[in-house]
Formats: sequence, C-alpha cells, structure tokens
Amino acid sequence: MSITCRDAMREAIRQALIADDRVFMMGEDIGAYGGCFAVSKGLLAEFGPDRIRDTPLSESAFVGAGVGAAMAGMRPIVEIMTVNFSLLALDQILNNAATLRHMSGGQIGVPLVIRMTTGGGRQLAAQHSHSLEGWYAHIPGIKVLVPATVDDFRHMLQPALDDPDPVLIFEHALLYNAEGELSDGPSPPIDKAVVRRAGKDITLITYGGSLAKTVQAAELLAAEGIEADVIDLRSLRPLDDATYMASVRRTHRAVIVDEGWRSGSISAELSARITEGAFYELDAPVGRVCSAEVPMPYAKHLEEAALPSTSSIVAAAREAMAEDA
Amino acid sequence: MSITCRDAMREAIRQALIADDRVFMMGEDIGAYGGCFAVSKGLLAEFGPDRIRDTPLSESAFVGAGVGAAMAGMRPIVEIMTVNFSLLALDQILNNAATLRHMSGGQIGVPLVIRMTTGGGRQLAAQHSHSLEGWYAHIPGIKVLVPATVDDFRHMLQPALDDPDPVLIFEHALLYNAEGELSDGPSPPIDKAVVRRAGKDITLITYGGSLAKTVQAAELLAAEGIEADVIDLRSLRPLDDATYMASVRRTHRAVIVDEGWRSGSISAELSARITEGAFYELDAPVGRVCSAEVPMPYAKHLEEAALPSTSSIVAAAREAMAEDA
Amino acid sequence: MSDLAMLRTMLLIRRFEERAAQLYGESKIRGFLHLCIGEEAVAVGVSAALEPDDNVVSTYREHGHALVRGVGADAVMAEMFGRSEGCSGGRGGSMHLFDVQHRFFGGNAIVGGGLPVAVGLALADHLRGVQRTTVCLFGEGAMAEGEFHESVNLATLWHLPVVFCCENNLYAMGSALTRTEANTDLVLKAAAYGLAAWSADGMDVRAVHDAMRRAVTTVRDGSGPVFVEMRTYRFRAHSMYDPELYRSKDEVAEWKHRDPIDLEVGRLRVDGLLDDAGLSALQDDVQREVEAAVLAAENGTDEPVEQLTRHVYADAAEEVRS
Amino acid sequence: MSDLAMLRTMLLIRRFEERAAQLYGESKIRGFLHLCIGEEAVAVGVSAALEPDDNVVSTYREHGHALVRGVGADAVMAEMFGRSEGCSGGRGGSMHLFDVQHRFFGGNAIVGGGLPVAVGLALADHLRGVQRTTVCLFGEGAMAEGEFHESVNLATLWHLPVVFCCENNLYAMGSALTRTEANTDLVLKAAAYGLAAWSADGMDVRAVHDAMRRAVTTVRDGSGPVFVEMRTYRFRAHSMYDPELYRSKDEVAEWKHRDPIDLEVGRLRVDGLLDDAGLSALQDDVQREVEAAVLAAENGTDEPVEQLTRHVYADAAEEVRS
Ligand SMILES: Cc1ncc(C[n+]2csc(CCOP(=O)(O)OP(=O)(O)O)c2C)c(N)n1
Ligand SMILES: Cc1ncc(C[n+]2csc(CCOP(=O)(O)OP(=O)(O)O)c2C)c(N)n1
Ligand SMILES: [Mg+2]
Ligand SMILES: [Mg+2]
Repeated sequence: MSITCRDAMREAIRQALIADDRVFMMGEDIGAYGGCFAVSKGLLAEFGPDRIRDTPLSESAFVGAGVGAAMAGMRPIVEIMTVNFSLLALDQILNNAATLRHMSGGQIGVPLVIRMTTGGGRQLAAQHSHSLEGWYAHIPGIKVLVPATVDDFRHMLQPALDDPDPVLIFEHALLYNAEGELSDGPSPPIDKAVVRRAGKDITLITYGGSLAKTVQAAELLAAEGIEADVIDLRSLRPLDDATYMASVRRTHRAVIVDEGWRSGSISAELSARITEGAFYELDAPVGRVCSAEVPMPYAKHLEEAALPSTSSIVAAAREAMAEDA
Repeated sequence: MSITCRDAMREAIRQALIADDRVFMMGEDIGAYGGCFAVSKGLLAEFGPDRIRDTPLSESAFVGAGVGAAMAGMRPIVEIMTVNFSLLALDQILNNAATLRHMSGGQIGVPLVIRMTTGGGRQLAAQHSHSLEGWYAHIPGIKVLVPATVDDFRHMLQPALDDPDPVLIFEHALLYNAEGELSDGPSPPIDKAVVRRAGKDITLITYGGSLAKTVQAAELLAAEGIEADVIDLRSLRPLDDATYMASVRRTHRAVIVDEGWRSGSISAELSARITEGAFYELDAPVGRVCSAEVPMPYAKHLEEAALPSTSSIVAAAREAMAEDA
Repeated sequence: MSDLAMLRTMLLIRRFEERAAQLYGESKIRGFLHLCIGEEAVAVGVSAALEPDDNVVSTYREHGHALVRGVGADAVMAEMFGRSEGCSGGRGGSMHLFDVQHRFFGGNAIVGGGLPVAVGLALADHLRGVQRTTVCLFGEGAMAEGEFHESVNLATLWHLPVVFCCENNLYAMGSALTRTEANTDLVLKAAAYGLAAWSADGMDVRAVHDAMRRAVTTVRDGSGPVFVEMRTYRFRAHSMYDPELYRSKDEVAEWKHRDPIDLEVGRLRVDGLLDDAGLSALQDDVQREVEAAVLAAENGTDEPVEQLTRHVYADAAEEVRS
Repeated sequence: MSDLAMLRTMLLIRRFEERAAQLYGESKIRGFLHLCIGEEAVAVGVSAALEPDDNVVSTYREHGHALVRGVGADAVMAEMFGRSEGCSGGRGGSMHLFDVQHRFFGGNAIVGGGLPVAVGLALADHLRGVQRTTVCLFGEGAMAEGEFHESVNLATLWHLPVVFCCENNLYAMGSALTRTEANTDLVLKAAAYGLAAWSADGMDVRAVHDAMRRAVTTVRDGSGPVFVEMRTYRFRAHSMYDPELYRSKDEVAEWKHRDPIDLEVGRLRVDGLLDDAGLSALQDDVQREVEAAVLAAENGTDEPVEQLTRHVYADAAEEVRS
C-alpha cells in the first residue's frame, strides 16, 4: 500500500489513541485547524477535544504540562509546530523532562513523546528553517528519533510511547508528501541504524530529510563505479555505533551528511567516534556535508546553496575516494 | 599585581562603564544584592540604577531587551546568573540576537554582550551544573568566549563590547576565586588560542574551567617524560584552527578536554576538524576527556566522577602516547 | 495625514497584498505569505499617529506596517521575490521586512519574539533621554506567550515609552481567542500589569488613529507604556496554506460588511471629499504603484551565490565603507 | 490535623533547618541550601488542608514542604548528605527532594520550572476523572517569569484542579517585590486570568489553613484553579552565601516579632492547651527526631561510583524488579 509520510504518522497517532487511553495529543492548532502540516487532520472529530487538545501559544507551559502528565502516568504526544519554536520550551525539555528521573534518584519517569517538524528547503528564512535535531542529541536523558521513510513515520511512534523516557521525534517537513510502500514485516528497533543501500567502497551516513539526497548521490556514484553503503541512522540519541562502524570497517571511508550547521553538528560527533573507533582502518579522513553556517536565507538560490545537495554529497564522496592513507 | 578572576571581571566592567556611556549592565540581582557571584558588587553605588539595572526574573524579556537596546546603538552587558537559566532566553539568543543581522540583509547589528557563569563542581546538582558553552558554539551569528585566566577575565570584555556582533562570555564559577598576576602587555585578540605550556609530545586542547586541571595533568605527564603542549582555546566560536592545528602537526597526537557532555560536545567538533585537517600527520586517534553523560549528581563523589579530572586527562594522554600509527 | 491620504494607503496595502497573493500562485513569491487584508485600518491608523522617527517592531503579517512606515512598495515586493533590491536584500522574505532608515525593525516570525526587542529599543531611548515612541505590534495570540507577560511587566516597571498594540483579529491561525485565553477581555488582562489600556474599533481607521494618538500622547508624557487593543478581523486565510476549517463562511461574510476601506470611502463620499472619479483615480494610482513594484521586482537581481555567508557577522570591509 | 500537631510540625521544620545550617557550616551538607525559617506556617497550613494523595510541586526552598507531606526527616537529611538513603538517593540534594509515594514531586531549582509540571499533573487527573488537587508552591519572584503566565492561563482555560500557592516573602534573592513587579497586588494580577484569587496571612498557620481549605474546596468542586497568596517573610538569608545587603536589620527584626511559632504557642497557652512542660516536651521530641535523622545520615552509605550513569534512562532490569 502506498502512503505518504503524513498519512503514515497520522495513522500511527490514531492507532496509539485507539490502543491506549493514556495516550492523548496536545499542541497548537492540532484540532480545529487540522494541524499546521495536516498530520492530525480528522483526529479531533474522531477522538474529541480532550484527547486532541488544542493549546494556546505557550510552548513552555504545554511542553511542561506534557512532562507533568507523563510523570502522572499518561502517555502524552506533544506536538511543537516546528523545531524553531521549541527553543521556547527548552528549559522544560532539558531541565525537567531530561533530568527528573535522575534528580529523583530513579523515582520518576517521563514517558513523554514530543514531535516536531524540522529542516529547511521551503524558503521560510532564518527563523523557520532550523535543523536542530543533532543539537538536541547532546542532551542525556532524552532520545532523539529522525524518521526518513514511510515505515518509520508509521512505526516509530508506538515504541516511542512505550519507552519509559522522553523521546523527541523530528519530522522533516519536506517528507510529509513523500510517498512509499509500507512494509509488512516488523520494523527494526527504534535505536538501530539501517543500511538503506549496500555498497563496498564508501560509507555514507545520514538520516531524515537528507536520506533521499544521499541515496540519489549513491546512484550517481554507482554510475562512476563507486558503490556506497548508505546508512540511515534513524536515532541520533542513542547512536547505533555498531552498525555504522561495521560498515566503515568494511569500506574504510566515510562521509556524513546532515542538514545541521557544520560546527558542533551530529556529523562532528560521528566523525569523532569513527576516528576513535576505527582510526587504523580508515583510508581517508571522515568527510562531512552539512549546511553552511548561516541563518537560512530566504532567496531560493541562496537557500539551495546553503543546504546539502546531491552534488555536494557526490563531491565529498569523490574526495574521500581520491585519498589514500 | 595579584587579583582574582572575580575582581578582574568587575574591573573590566567598571572601566567599560567609565569609558563609554552607551555601556550599561542588566540582570538579576546585579545591583542591590551585589551580584549572585559578587562580580558586580559596588557597581550600583558607583554607577546608579540606570546603568546597573536589576531585572525581575524574566530571562527571555531582559535578554531580548538587551538585543533591542543593542540594535538601537547601546552597548548592553546582560548578565544571566548562570547558563542553566539561559535556556529560558534561548529563543531571543538564537532567533533574534544571532539572526537579525542576516535577516535584515546586514542593516541591523546587535553589539550585545551576554555574560553567564557555567560549569559544575559545587554540588549544585542536575539543574545548576550545566556546561553548555560548547553547545552554544553551534550557533552562527554569535561569538563564544571562555576566559580561563585573570588576564582574560580582565581583558576580554572590552573587545567583546567593541565587537559589532553578539558575544557570549562563559565564566566558570569555580574560577572567580582563582588568583593570578595581571600581565602588563596587550592581550591577544579574543579569537586567538594561546599556548599555555609548551611541549613537543602531545597536544592537550582545553579552555575555561578545565585549563588548570589540564596544566596540572601536563605537569604530571612531564614527570613521566611526556611533554605536553597545552592550548587554551579562549574562543569556541570562532575556533582558532591555525593555532591548535599547528601544534597537532608538530606533536602528532591530541587530546581534548572539556566539561560538556561528551556526545555532541565541542570536543567532537575539534576532533573532527583535526582529523579533517591533519589526518596523515596523526600518530594516534584524537582523544576526548569530557563529562559523563549524566545530569549532574549532587553527591560529591559522584559529581567528581562525572567531571573531567587531572587523572582522567593523564590517562587519556598516556593512551594516546601508547598508540602508534 | 489627511483622511484621503489614509484611504489611499489602505487601498495601496489592499492592492499590494492582492497582487502578492496572485504572485504566490505563480510561484514568484515563496515561503510563508500572511496577508493583512481586512486589517488595513490598523496599520494606517497606527502609523498616522506616529512621527517619522518613531520605532516600529512588527510580526510576520507586516506588509501593511512596512508600507505605511515608508518602506517602498518596490523594496517590499523585491524582498518577496528574493532580490538584492529587497528591503532586506532578499535574505528575509515576506516575514522579515526591515528598513532601519525608516526605523522599521522587522518582521519577526516568532510569535511574541518582537516584544522584548521593542522594550529594549525603548530602553535605549529612555537611557539616552531621546523623545521617541516605540510601537510594538502583535496578534492577540501572542498574549498567551510568556514573552508578552515578561515584556509588559518590564516596560511598565521601568516606565518605558512603548505602545503595545495588539491586533486582535480573533484568531491565532485556527485558534479562536475563546479557546486560548481564559480571560478574553484583553484590556483587563493588560491593565493588571499596571499600565494604561484601552481598545478601539480596528475596522475604523479614524478610531484607530484616535486611540493611537491618545496612546502616543500618554507615552510622550512620560507616563509609561500603554496597551491598545485594535479589534479587527482578517478576511483571508492565515497564510496561503490554510483551508479555514475553523470559522464559518458566514462569519467571514459578516465581517466583510465592515470592510475598513468601504467605511472610509462611504464617509468621504458623504462629506463630499470623494466621488467615483476620485476613487478611480486613487485606485489607478495605487495600481500603478504596485505594478511598477512588480515590474521592478521581476527585473531585480539575484545576489551572487558566492556571497552566501555574508551578513552572518559584520564584515569589517563593509563596515568601513558604510 | 490538630492545632498542636500543626505546632509540632512547625517546630520540626524550624529545628530541622537550624540543624541543617549548622551542618552546612561543618561542610556535611553542600551545594545550595535555602531555609524557610519564618515561613513554616505556610508549609504546615497548606499541607493540613490536603488529602494524603494530593500532589505537591515545590521549589528549591522545600524542606518544610517535604517534611509536612510525610517525607521522613531522616530521608531528607540523608539526601542532603548525598547518601543512598536520601529521598532522592543522594542524586538530588537539598533542591531536589522527591518522594513519589507521598506524591511529592520535587524540588525544582529553576524558578517557575515547576508550574507547567503542576498543570500537567492536574491535567492527568482531569483526563482520568481522578478527584485530586495539585498544589504548586512558588515564590512571588516566579510571578515575573513567562512560565507563571502561561501556566495559569492554561490551568484556568482548562478548568484544572490546581492551587497556585504563592509564598510571597517580599524578596526574590535581593530583589524586593516593588522592584520586580509593576503591579505589586499579586491577587489582582492573578485574578486577571479569570481564576479565583485571595491572600492570607502567611505568618498565621490557622489563617493559611483556612485560606487553603477554601481553595481546595473550590478546586474539588470543579470550579477550576485558585490562586492563593501567602504573605510571609524569610528570617534567614536567601541561601548560605547571601550577605543580605538589600534589607535592613530592623525590617527583619520587625518581622521576627511575628514569628509564626510564637503566635501559635501564645494562642495554645491562652486556650490552656499548652504549658511550659508541654512545649519543652514538643521541643525535645522534634530535637530527638532531628538528631536521629542526623545520626542516620552520618552513618548512611554512599552509592558506588560505578553506578554513576544510573537513572539517566530507565534500566530495564530495575523496572522489572520494582
Ligand atoms: C513561538 C511560535 N509558535 C508558533 C508559531 C506558528 N504561528 C505563526 S502565526 C501563528 C498565529 C499567531 O496568531 P496571532 O498572534 O493572533 O497573530 P495573527 O496571525 O492573527 O496576526 C502561529 C501559531 C510561531 N510562528 N511562533
Ligand atoms: C530561572 C531562574 N532564574 C534565576 C534563578 C536564581 N534564583 C534562585 S532563587 C531566586 C529567587 C526566587 O525568588 P522567589 O521566587 O520569590 O522565591 P524565594 O526564594 O523568595 O522563596 C533566584 C533569582 C533560578 N534558580 N532560576
Ligand atoms: Mg490573531
Ligand atoms: Mg520570594
């Protein structure tokens, strides 16, 4: 069955609401408006205003209310419209959600799911185009998921709700319209990376909104005779070291692709870990393709230049192939 | 003249207030209370409540007011008591201070200085012990300074005020009582790293609250015949690549020491850059000594175990020395 | 500003935005586009009460605010085309119009994000003894944000010359005021901070003007900030993506009977200051202005992609030149 | 809770904190230590109006709140010694006392940080139809934070069973209320959100009890949240580092004449319910309880350092066991 990522996430939310009456959803304009990305469209009619709970513009309070409700045993799905507004709730996320279990000596769990869109590419300029999922992955106490496929949009939510700790799900806005076939089989655990394309020459590591570009780049590289392993991380915290490290040990070369600003990106962490774990097996320094370190410009040609592109990925891979240690 | 870091910073603020009437200071309890770390003690009496401006507990509003005042040509020094509370102001920092110049096509500058204390080590537990300066360094549009010596506490503020862009200064709380001699000569530019101890065998890269531990570790290593170059970064954004890279090219080995949580730390960025820039010159993978990935525990023995220590730095350096590529 | 001039400006905003919506349909303008059609009287009435060097801080629904403050239609249109000639050099787009010469300080796409900044602008004037008013425009939805609370308290505590001007169009995207504020009497809410507060009919440019003149006078007297609620309505969708499921067509139609332009046209006719020919002339005039802006934007230039990382930090070279 | 029991609890808090201050001087307790000496009537009067399974969310000045809710003096003292036997296993310290069995949800060191959490606890009860009150304690300084604004609006809009209990001790660290709030009438400020609000003499445990009983009754009736201001004063410094430059010794002395313990002792004497012997017996009793707690804390165990990264995430093994 072909389905969009939007519909897949909606169905995931629906099924979670049906299966467990501790689950409810809360966020700005998820009800009467139908969701700013139409993810929650129709859910208000089906589940009513108690469980599809429109909130005022109060990011800190409704995220914190999600923390409290989760502490009390509910399973809230809090939607922050976009990652850009999540900064207003960061105190609640870092100082409460991520730390309550620890501060209480293990007495309190916060089984909260926070969903938000992320990413650029729609000419929304500097305050509406952040890719901060890798940045959030710095915080101990939370988990960070980054679905890239219809399967993951459909199947990551339930395990996130089952998780006893806070899970943040970052959904790249450009993926909502992406279509694909839902698989029949079970999905891999949410903290496992997956090889999306097998190759022996170089490892391309990516996630979320950059996966499609990376796979495209791999196809172009294949035409040049370079076979790339493409790893979809799926989770940025924890990182599934085993999977990407095994690939790098085979290919001896790695390029990481991510939409965050380069300095202090999750790509830096991956690069550091690969060097730490596989230094003697590397035939080339680990490459990174990230966003330019600039608040996102509005003009289309500038935005395109700021973001990772298929061609910048191909170029980085070629460069890594050209090296020889 | 021997002086504490606290007094050095106070003197820097005083001189700035005297020299330029566009300068004023604003923050919680900086006036009547005398500053929560006594940095601003006495300044209210000297400069009055207009220029030493106590604020209510409203981090977002008074940081944002600093942005506005800076846009209008003032030179505000905004004090956020500690980095832990800065999360409440992060929207103003990232979405306004860091982006206004760009969004306005270069029309608007935000010559704002934000000072805050950072770091652990005082048994203040999970909500009062963050070391997020490396995390902040991810944000384009701001600069991030991390003084570690009395000279830098004394001399970084004025260039920060002279900078046409927002500068964040992170002051490790444990340094305020540290004493040292003020130098006579001019200080190096704020964006330049400095070699605090010269050595030929390994490069230890650090900053702020970890510098003293790292120098101590270098002394211990020297007793074992290992001579370490100790680099004080001083600025985390921009990073002075030339200085630490030159050292690594000489020593062929590097360990980075930083109090942030390991994953996604500034150490990761440094490791990635070193591998990118000096891969073929490295004799060992770049090492990292960071804080354990745990919200800070209160109990003293646990807190000590969570933080980088002289012995963990020595151990990492020894490990790097033992490798041979 | 004469009543006729105010009408002309409302017509300009209306025409400008109608044209922008078309151009959005043609993909000439991209990103988010928020129209203020129906709310023109607020922009015009507010601005009419200001001096040229007063400060304005606005939101993402700010085409009208920019135009009334003297930012050229051509500069705004070019901005939305992403051209170098745009008022933000093409970096900002519809949500980030800036013009420092006209003291128009944006264009902020974070709801509530401009409020602390406005307080800071006013603080700077206060500290320097400059007589100037800072007007901060925001929607009623922003009043639920913590930034509103902190900013109004700060400005009142410090007696700063700010007019907090709330454009209450009854909806924040799809959220009706009754579903976001426990107390929907916004003037009462604001007054609890201890500042002067009143409301005005935001569909009547003269009422807006009067309310705003009172506010500016109060602020100039040094009596501290003022809160003014402008009761208005947006005739169009929240943005170009909004299916408007949250309000009835009847409600919208009802409000359209109170079109601020029609009201003003009617009055001027009654007063004998406007006839059909006069109205046509005005309409042609704004039409020409808008079309000239579109043409200029079409023919504008794109900033070279090599300059991508410009304006992240001040460029020492550029600073010296300017 | 009888009047005598309330007195005993106030004495316990007083003695407990005096001893904690000593132990801080001896470096047995570290980190920040915030005493509520002078404010005991609030803790006791509030708690006396609650059922055992009501929720409490507090601040970093919460020893008293924890003790009155049934968290043992030994568990609190051990926590401040950083021992495994502490109510937060030694992970939290003075600012992060937790006891889920007593539904004491912390101990929050971010000013205003507990307010949204309290709203969420109440929301959970509301959604499940559980009859329970959530009490959120915070200082008057927290009212300037955006979190106060957002949380009170949310709770009122959603008719949630929360009592917002403001301990107005007139200072936030060194900041007098008059220097942080443009409108210092906190009840009026709160009422503007549309919820019921009143204040009580926080130096009188019976007045606190009455005001709180009214609040709890209102909340239990389903009439939505209530705001109660408890007018009180802290006799000691803000924390152990505070030189108290911001208030006069006279002012403090003045307030000490209104010591809540003296007031209650006096009343009980007049009513013939307490004599010197009775008071001594109570004092000895709490003294014994506190000393036993100190002894136990001294002899407590330190968690093995190998367990450093415990409690960051749920441990599947531990989950199954518990
Ligand atoms: C902090 C934040 N949260 C959410 C949004 C998404 N958003 C953009 S406009 C808007 C509605 C704002 O309503 P209001 O303040 O009434 O202004 P109006 O659009 O009606 O002019 C929302 C929710 C945002 N831009 N910023
Ligand atoms: C968000 C935040 N800002 C600043 C601080 C530092 N701080 C701790 S307590 C305090 C004063 C709070 O005063 P109030 O709310 O009145 O409570 P009180 O201490 O008087 O009980 C401050 C400023 C903090 N902990 N959190
Ligand atoms: Mg609105
Ligand atoms: Mg107080």
